[in-house]
Amino acid sequence: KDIKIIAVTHGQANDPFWSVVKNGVTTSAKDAGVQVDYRAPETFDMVAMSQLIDAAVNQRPDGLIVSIPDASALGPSIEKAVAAGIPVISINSGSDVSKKLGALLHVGQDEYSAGKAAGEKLNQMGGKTGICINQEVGNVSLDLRCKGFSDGFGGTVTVLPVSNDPAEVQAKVKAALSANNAVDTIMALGASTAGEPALAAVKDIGKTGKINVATFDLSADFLKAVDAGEAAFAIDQQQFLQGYLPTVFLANNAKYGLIPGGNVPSGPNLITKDKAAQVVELSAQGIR
Amino acid sequence: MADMKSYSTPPIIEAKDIVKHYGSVIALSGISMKVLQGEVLCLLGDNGAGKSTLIKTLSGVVKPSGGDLLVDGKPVTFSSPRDALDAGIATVYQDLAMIPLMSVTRNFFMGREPRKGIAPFRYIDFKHCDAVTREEMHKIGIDVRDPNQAVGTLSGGERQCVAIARAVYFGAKVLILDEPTSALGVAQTSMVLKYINHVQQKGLGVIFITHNVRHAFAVGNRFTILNRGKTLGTYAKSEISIDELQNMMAGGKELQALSNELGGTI
Amino acid sequence: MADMKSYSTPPIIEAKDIVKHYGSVIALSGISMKVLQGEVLCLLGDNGAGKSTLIKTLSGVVKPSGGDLLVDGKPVTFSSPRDALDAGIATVYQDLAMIPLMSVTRNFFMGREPRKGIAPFRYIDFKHCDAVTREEMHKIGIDVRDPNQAVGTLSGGERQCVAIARAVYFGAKVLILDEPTSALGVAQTSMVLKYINHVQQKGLGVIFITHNVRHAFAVGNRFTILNRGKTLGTYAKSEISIDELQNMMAGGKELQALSNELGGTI
Amino acid sequence: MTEISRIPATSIKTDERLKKVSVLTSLMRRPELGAVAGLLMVVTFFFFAADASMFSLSGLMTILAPASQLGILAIAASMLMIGGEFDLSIGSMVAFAGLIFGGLLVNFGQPLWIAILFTLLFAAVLGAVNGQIVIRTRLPSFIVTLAFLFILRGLTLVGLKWATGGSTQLRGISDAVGDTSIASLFSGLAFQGFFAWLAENDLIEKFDNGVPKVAGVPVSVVWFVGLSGVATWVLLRTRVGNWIFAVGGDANAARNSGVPVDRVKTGLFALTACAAALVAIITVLDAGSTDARRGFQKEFEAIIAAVIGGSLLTGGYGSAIGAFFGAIIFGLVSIGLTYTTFDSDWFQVFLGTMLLLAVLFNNFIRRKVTGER
Amino acid sequence: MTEISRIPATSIKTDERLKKVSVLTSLMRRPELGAVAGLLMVVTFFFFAADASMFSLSGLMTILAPASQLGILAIAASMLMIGGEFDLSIGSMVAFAGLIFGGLLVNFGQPLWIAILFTLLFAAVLGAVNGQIVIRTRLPSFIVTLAFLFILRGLTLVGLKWATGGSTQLRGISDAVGDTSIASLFSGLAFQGFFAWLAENDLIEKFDNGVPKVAGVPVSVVWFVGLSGVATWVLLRTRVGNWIFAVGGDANAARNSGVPVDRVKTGLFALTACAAALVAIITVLDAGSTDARRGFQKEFEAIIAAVIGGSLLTGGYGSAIGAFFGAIIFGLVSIGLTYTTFDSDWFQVFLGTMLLLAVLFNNFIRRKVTGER
Ligand SMILES: Nc1ncnc2c1ncn2[C@@H]1O[C@H](COP(=O)(O)OP(=O)(O)OP(=O)(O)O)[C@@H](O)[C@H]1O
Ligand SMILES: Nc1ncnc2c1ncn2[C@@H]1O[C@H](COP(=O)(O)OP(=O)(O)OP(=O)(O)O)[C@@H](O)[C@H]1O
Ligand SMILES: [Mg+2]
Ligand SMILES: [Mg+2]
Repeated sequence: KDIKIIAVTHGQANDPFWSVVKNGVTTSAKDAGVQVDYRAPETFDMVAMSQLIDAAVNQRPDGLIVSIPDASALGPSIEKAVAAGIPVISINSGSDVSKKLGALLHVGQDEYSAGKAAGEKLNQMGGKTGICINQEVGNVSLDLRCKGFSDGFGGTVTVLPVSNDPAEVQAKVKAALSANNAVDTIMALGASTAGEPALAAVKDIGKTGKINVATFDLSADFLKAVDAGEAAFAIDQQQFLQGYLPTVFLANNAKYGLIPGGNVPSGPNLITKDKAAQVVELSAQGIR
Repeated sequence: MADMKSYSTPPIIEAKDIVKHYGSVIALSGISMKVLQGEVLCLLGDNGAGKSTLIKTLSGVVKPSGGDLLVDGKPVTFSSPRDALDAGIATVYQDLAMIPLMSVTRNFFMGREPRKGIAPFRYIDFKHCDAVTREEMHKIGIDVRDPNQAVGTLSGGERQCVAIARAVYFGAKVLILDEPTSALGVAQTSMVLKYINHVQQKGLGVIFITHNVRHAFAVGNRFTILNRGKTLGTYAKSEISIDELQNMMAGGKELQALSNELGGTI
Repeated sequence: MADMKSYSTPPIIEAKDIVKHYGSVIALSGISMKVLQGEVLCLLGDNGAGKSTLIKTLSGVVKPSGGDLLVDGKPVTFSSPRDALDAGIATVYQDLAMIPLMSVTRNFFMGREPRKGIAPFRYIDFKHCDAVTREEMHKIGIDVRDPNQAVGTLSGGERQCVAIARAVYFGAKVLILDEPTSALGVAQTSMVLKYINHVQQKGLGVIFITHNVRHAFAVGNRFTILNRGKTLGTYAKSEISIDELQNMMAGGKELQALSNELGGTI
Repeated sequence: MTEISRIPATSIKTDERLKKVSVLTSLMRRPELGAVAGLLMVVTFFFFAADASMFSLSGLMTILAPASQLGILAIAASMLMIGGEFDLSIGSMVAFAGLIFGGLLVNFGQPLWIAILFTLLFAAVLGAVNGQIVIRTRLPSFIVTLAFLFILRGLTLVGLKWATGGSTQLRGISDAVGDTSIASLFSGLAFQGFFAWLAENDLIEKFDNGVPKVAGVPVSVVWFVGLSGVATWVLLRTRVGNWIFAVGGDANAARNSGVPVDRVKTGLFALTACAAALVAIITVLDAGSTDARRGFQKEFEAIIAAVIGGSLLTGGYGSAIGAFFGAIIFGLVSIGLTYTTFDSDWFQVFLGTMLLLAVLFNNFIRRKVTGER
Repeated sequence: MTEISRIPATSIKTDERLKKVSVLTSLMRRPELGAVAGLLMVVTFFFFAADASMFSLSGLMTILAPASQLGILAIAASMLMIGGEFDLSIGSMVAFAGLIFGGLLVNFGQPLWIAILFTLLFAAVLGAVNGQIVIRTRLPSFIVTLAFLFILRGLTLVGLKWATGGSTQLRGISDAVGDTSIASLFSGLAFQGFFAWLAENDLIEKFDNGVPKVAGVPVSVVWFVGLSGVATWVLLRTRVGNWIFAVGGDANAARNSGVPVDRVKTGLFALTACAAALVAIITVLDAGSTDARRGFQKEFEAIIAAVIGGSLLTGGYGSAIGAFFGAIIFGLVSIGLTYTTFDSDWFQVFLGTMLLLAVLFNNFIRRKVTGER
């Protein structure tokens, strides 16, 4: 019988971060010779996500991979899966509740501590006044990234809500920078949607290098800027592994009953000038 | 036919110096008229004279920019057609006030649906409504194929008949008809004229707008002639002949030549 | 007035056994008629008889469910009103075909805008268009205050006049008028009837739909009477009197009694 | 919109200008029954393309749960649409009502029934405000409710941060509610006893431990079905229903005929907002939490469902039953894909294609059957 | 919609039924000039609430750049809306056209001018397909283009993954374009020489190194202004413009008068798609990359801008200049908040309130001035 694994996450397939997770899932499925389905609600929608988990449980897969950005909303559905005897591995967010809900283990690193690590680093680099560019306010994982950054950074942090439109992001960042000259740090919550336009905005007002720009996740062009010294660093959660590892684990669990004994932290990994160049190509292929 | 009532009872409805501006357009510049009980007042006038605008002020559809309305001698202001309906003024509009997508029955009873059942569960008895619609339309000379047919699929005349039958069925103190006969066939026209006669005899007042002097003369008691937003005068039936009326309506234009040319049969 | 043309030239437009169903409604069940050059054919009939439906098939607005159309003796099928216009059939619809939100001028020239300038930069000369509109409306007896006024703010009759003036201005081989005079005042009606006469004398064909037998008799050469989707017959002016026509139109209903009651003036 | 009810046979004079039509044809004339054709097509598709578990009892429940939540919104939205207006703030209202509801329970420690009543009342007032602005200013409802889309969404964010002290997610609602019988009217499963009995008698699947796989019908489904019934009755049988059609068909004509246009519209806006609040209450109780993104784009989906169900965007035409089927089609398509083996990258292509095919098929069948052209 | 052009004075007979109106009143009758009132209100607000740098030259350019991209879409959308139809697939079309354009340049190594022409052509064809489906099936354009919203968005994702081997971002476009003069028609800044001259003569601010702070006007702004001009001329002065109003006002009446309704509508759909493709080309060249989320919800914003600008959702009424101002208002409000000291959590509340106030003010002023009620 074919081994079938279902992954339900809160990140859409066209989200740059989650598309890498999905690549991890599919690559791993190929490597392990199992069948895998990746599903996510159309927007950050916990109600819809719990319904997707219910639908997945109903198909009795040999393993279920879930992200848990809201334990209250998703908990009952996950518990139902566990009760139905489906092995569950949680990824990305939810490391704190994973065990309690009955998941076998958690792969990933939570957004808050990644943000905190980045904030601390940027503070060390001399930052005092920062802005956090959030391209999807209300998406809890992004909000947590901002909050972590703000807590780690220590100085004043303003959140700049933007859309997915690069022209608008660039304009807003430019506006924020010219309205407040003291800004010396920019934290973007996505490399291609927020990070690249932020770099362009900094360049427009002639402050390249004077303002530290960092981002969550990777994109080839942002990494090039890191390499060129125009940007500070990019935070890599190595989310490819968040897709790849659980799939392999669950495949082995289904085949041989094998499962690692504890959680696997997948990041964070700060990509700075010294490492940037080697990552560019992999990022362009959606692996990092 | 009673020709002129005594002035002991006030007019059912009276307009004094009504003025109406639409932006920069002056549609009515000071019109006065009145209707007594049991009387048919014909409003005559050229296209664009302001007849429809005048009756729209009487029926609460538009607010006059100036002037007074009196119902039974008491000044009133209508803030919606509902107010006018409640004051007993029923109107058949030239542009019909009908919803094309809705069925004949639903249009017929719109705004005055009869209901059955007890408080929160009251419903419309459509069986009864369909039957009434069918019957009332039949009275005016139209066989409705199916009272659930959408009004938008009726012919121009049939639609006009729904509007008239509705106003007639629900009765009122004053019935205002804006060019009701213009789209009607011979049979339907006779029905409407006969009906106006009937209503008048019951002691109600009627305001009848038409371009057809013969129709006006057949049922009217008094004739008010409008021209370019002003009154040209009001005449009792005894004071004026059909030809004079015709000429006044045309606004003094040289109609005779034309009429002759076409065989004098307009 | 030429009473009947010789049959050497084929009719400008001829309908043979036209059938039209709307879903379950049979609006026309086999109607035939023809119009010769320089002739006014009057279509008469009760409300809902199918007159408008018939002329809609002639002008390409609806496709007949069966039957043939011939123009100048050659069978045609119109897939859009544009085709009919191109074949020289101009129509004034009962429901007017006018855009309420657009200005009088824009409506007047809709679909046939005159242009100036060279290829990609051709534009409408609105100065000229406004002047033409004003003039043509004046000819039919309406003073347009402002040709840029939206058609929706005109009175019923004024709107009708725009439609007629437009059809007249752009000319055609056959002019179809669906109840053009129903909303018109005396002066405007005379203008229209006079114009029909004029068009006919130029050798064009006219189909004239009306409920007013006097108007019909004033300008018509032949009279086709419809009833409930069928033809009751076609009569030349010499073959029938105005009273017979009146009675046939009413579909044999007892009109006399009514008419008498109201003073015989309908 | 038109009635099917028959006149007593005696009063019908047969008219030679009327063709005989089959019952099928006259049924297909109703706006909603076209949507049934679309539904059939979608079901047929999944019958061949999807895993068999989709059509098991528990599979159907996983489809009905989201469809019913969307459906409650869609029914209200389609009534408002029939009345000639839009409400783009429904989705934000779900989030905002969720905040109010959650805040009352958690932050103010109110009992459940007060929280529910107050949330519904509050939504009704907000909806009425929407309506009054539209009526008074005669601005298009599109732009007015769009402003409220932003405002309510923004207030939700601000309010959540205030209520939670900085987070965008409010939790702990299950604890605050405790065990009350009122909660079971809005969350969890209905008819559990019946399903247990079915399982005992081996009429439905059960887990090895004897618990039925499907322990009941989600309460939202019961609300959904109930509301469609009530809405249909109101639209087709009552005075208010007649007014709604009239107001949407031509507000001026309706006003001229004495219909209280403004009251009807205000009521419809309040109703739509209440439907959003009801969905908020149901989902918040079910999920035990609420966040700033709840109901995101639901206004859009509700309008889609109403349009699939045959309501006209321009008003005056449509049905509640149509919205019912529209919501089921939408739910079926969006959950159904997860039962197939298509790659999720293709999800949107698939969703779009199925929507298009469903309405095309509906349209095609209706024209075929009724002979329209 | 109505003309301002004057008839020669001699031909005007004064009509006693016409009140004298001021030039102001007659100007305010035009749909777009209401939007100017809204714009004034918004500007006044920011003048007092925002940092002065917002109204510096560079601040204005910052606002104009996104406003102009939105504006190009809004102008096309408002023409389509005047023509009585919607296109909800504009936003997805921006992403899809971006993919086609980028793919041609990067994956197929085509020269820039071929890529541009082919992208525009391709978009026009897709738009025309949209239009043909709407016309043939007589389904509402809302539902048809909604299906395309999903389909195109989905195809973009699939195509991007295929083109990049797994990523959702296609890059390397700047390298593929190289240095051609065609590129400067679609990206970067215009009038750079003029601005350099201004800076030299100390007429505008410059950086310490002598480079002007604003080196030129974004090319998209030039397109935006140009297109508004052309669209206005077409709508007000040409035959096609008359047809567009007619088709949207009443498609049946227009058809009966001989207007080629289907051709006009198809053309408008193609035009809208081309506008989306143009925005795609501009943004892709500017950003040097394209990704799966480009143009997300732009269809929505374009409709908002058109409605703020006075276009009627029901068709037949509106103006391109209105959409022009609508786009600027929207851009001003959404960027403006960053210049103020408001907490950004309030962003959406602020956006909604300003939108509402802008249209309310517009409405209020128009009624005051024209004496409508
Ligand atoms: N679209 C339609 N759907 C269904 N029935 C229709 C439709 N259009 C017309 N009918 C029916 O066809 C019949 C003929 O209508 P038509 O408009 O041709 O009448 P008419 O002779 O012009 O009447 P009138 O003098 O009142 O204008 C009417 O009974 C009408 O109800
Ligand atoms: N909403 C409006 N805005 C501007 N002008 C208007 C409006 N409504 C009516 N008018 C103008 O007011 C004048 C009077 O119109 P009204 O409809 O009262 O005429 P009428 O006497 O009923 O004519 P008809 O016999 O043709 O129906 C007309 O010249 C018309 O153009
Ligand atoms: Mg009138
Ligand atoms: Mg007719």
